[in-house]
Amino acid sequence: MITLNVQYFAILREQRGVSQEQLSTAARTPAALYEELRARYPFTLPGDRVRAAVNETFVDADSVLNDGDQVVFIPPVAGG
Amino acid sequence: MITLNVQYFAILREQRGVSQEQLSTAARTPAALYEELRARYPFTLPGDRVRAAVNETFVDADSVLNDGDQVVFIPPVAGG
Amino acid sequence: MTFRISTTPIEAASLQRTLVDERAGACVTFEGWVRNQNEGQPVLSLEYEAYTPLAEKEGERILAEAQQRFALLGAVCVHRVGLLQLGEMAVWVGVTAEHRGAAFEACRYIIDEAKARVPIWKKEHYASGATAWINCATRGEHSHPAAIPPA
Amino acid sequence: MTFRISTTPIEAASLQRTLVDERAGACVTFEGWVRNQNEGQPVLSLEYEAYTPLAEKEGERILAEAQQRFALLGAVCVHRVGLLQLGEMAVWVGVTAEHRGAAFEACRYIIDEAKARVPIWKKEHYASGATAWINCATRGEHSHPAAIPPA
Repeated sequence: MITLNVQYFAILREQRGVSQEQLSTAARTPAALYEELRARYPFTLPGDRVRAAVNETFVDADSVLNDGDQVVFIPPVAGG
Repeated sequence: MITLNVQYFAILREQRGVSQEQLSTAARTPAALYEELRARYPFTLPGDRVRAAVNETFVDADSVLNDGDQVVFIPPVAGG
Repeated sequence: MTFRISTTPIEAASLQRTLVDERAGACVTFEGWVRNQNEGQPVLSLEYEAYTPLAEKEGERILAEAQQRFALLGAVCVHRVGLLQLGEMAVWVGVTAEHRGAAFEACRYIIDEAKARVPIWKKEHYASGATAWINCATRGEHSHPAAIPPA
Repeated sequence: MTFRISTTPIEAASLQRTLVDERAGACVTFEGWVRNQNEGQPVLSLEYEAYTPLAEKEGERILAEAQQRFALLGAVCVHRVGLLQLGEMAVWVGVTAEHRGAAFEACRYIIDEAKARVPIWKKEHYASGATAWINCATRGEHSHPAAIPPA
């Protein structure tokens, strides 16, 4: 198990009910982690519509997560 | 002969030395008038690089001039 | 070249002054304003939220790309976050260049890319009381924009 | 929709305020600034001259064309005349629209057409003391821009 810091924004923050949390997980990729969270919380966005960022950098959904990483899932953006 | 009011701008004003004048001419079109003026004053622009306006409206170079018309020759423009 | 997220109203005039450059013949600006409807639904206000550190990083990357692609002299983009009322400025982009072609193209590039890539989200508050996170509708919800009925 | 020739400095902020419209989601502006060189020659100042009644008529025609071609809400263009120093604003164009595509395209259309059609002329004063009416060079003179040696 690794420990991660997860931050939530926008629709994910509202659906999760908190803006960040620390959690222990067996997931080793952002894709696996998102599916784990989706099984637990009422997230409506499927995994393929969410990008992942680790330690303030965009990463592939199947990149490797390390203990202590800060993970953010990015819903479809809508600036402007 | 007809009597016209001619206004000069920019390079034509400088080459003519006045910004407007009243003149009597046998010319019946802006094209003919410009050639007449070009023979008299040191205009460097050939007739095909000058547009004509009569009474504050663009006109064809061979439109008909009438007594009392206000004529302006428009050198190549360069706003902006 | 600055891309910034702002929690306070955008001061367009002072941003534009930072672009003053005697080599510049053209300055093109884009302002995004909160408008009173979206796809036919009356809008009362907007809420913008950003993942600020990554938004500013991705925004700076967009400005650097614009500088490589176009003959720019300067470029600034500021995006507002928080609750905005009708008519308020959500985003300001300003670009200077020797010639207008580069200024127009770069300004357009920056706002297009910013809208597509920068982690900023927009929630519309409708006159009906409903709200919706734009672009986040999913199958089974109301069609685009996703309408979440009032609580 | 206003096109105006101005003998005094252009007040961009107050012009832009006239474009405020709750239906507008986008405002694109173009400013033309006096820059310090043209085609390699150092420029000290510019002189603009207009045939004002026809310039304003032709300018209004351009704005009307833009309104027909693009989904605009508002458009304003003001062109300065007289002697302008480095950095001064020669022209301001502002366009509002619901969406940014129309605002960008219309703003570009207006400045492109204004430069091509509106009876306004520009004389550059160079650091060398020479001056030139832009676009008015003729065979036998210096190549573009036409350089008239100092008196």
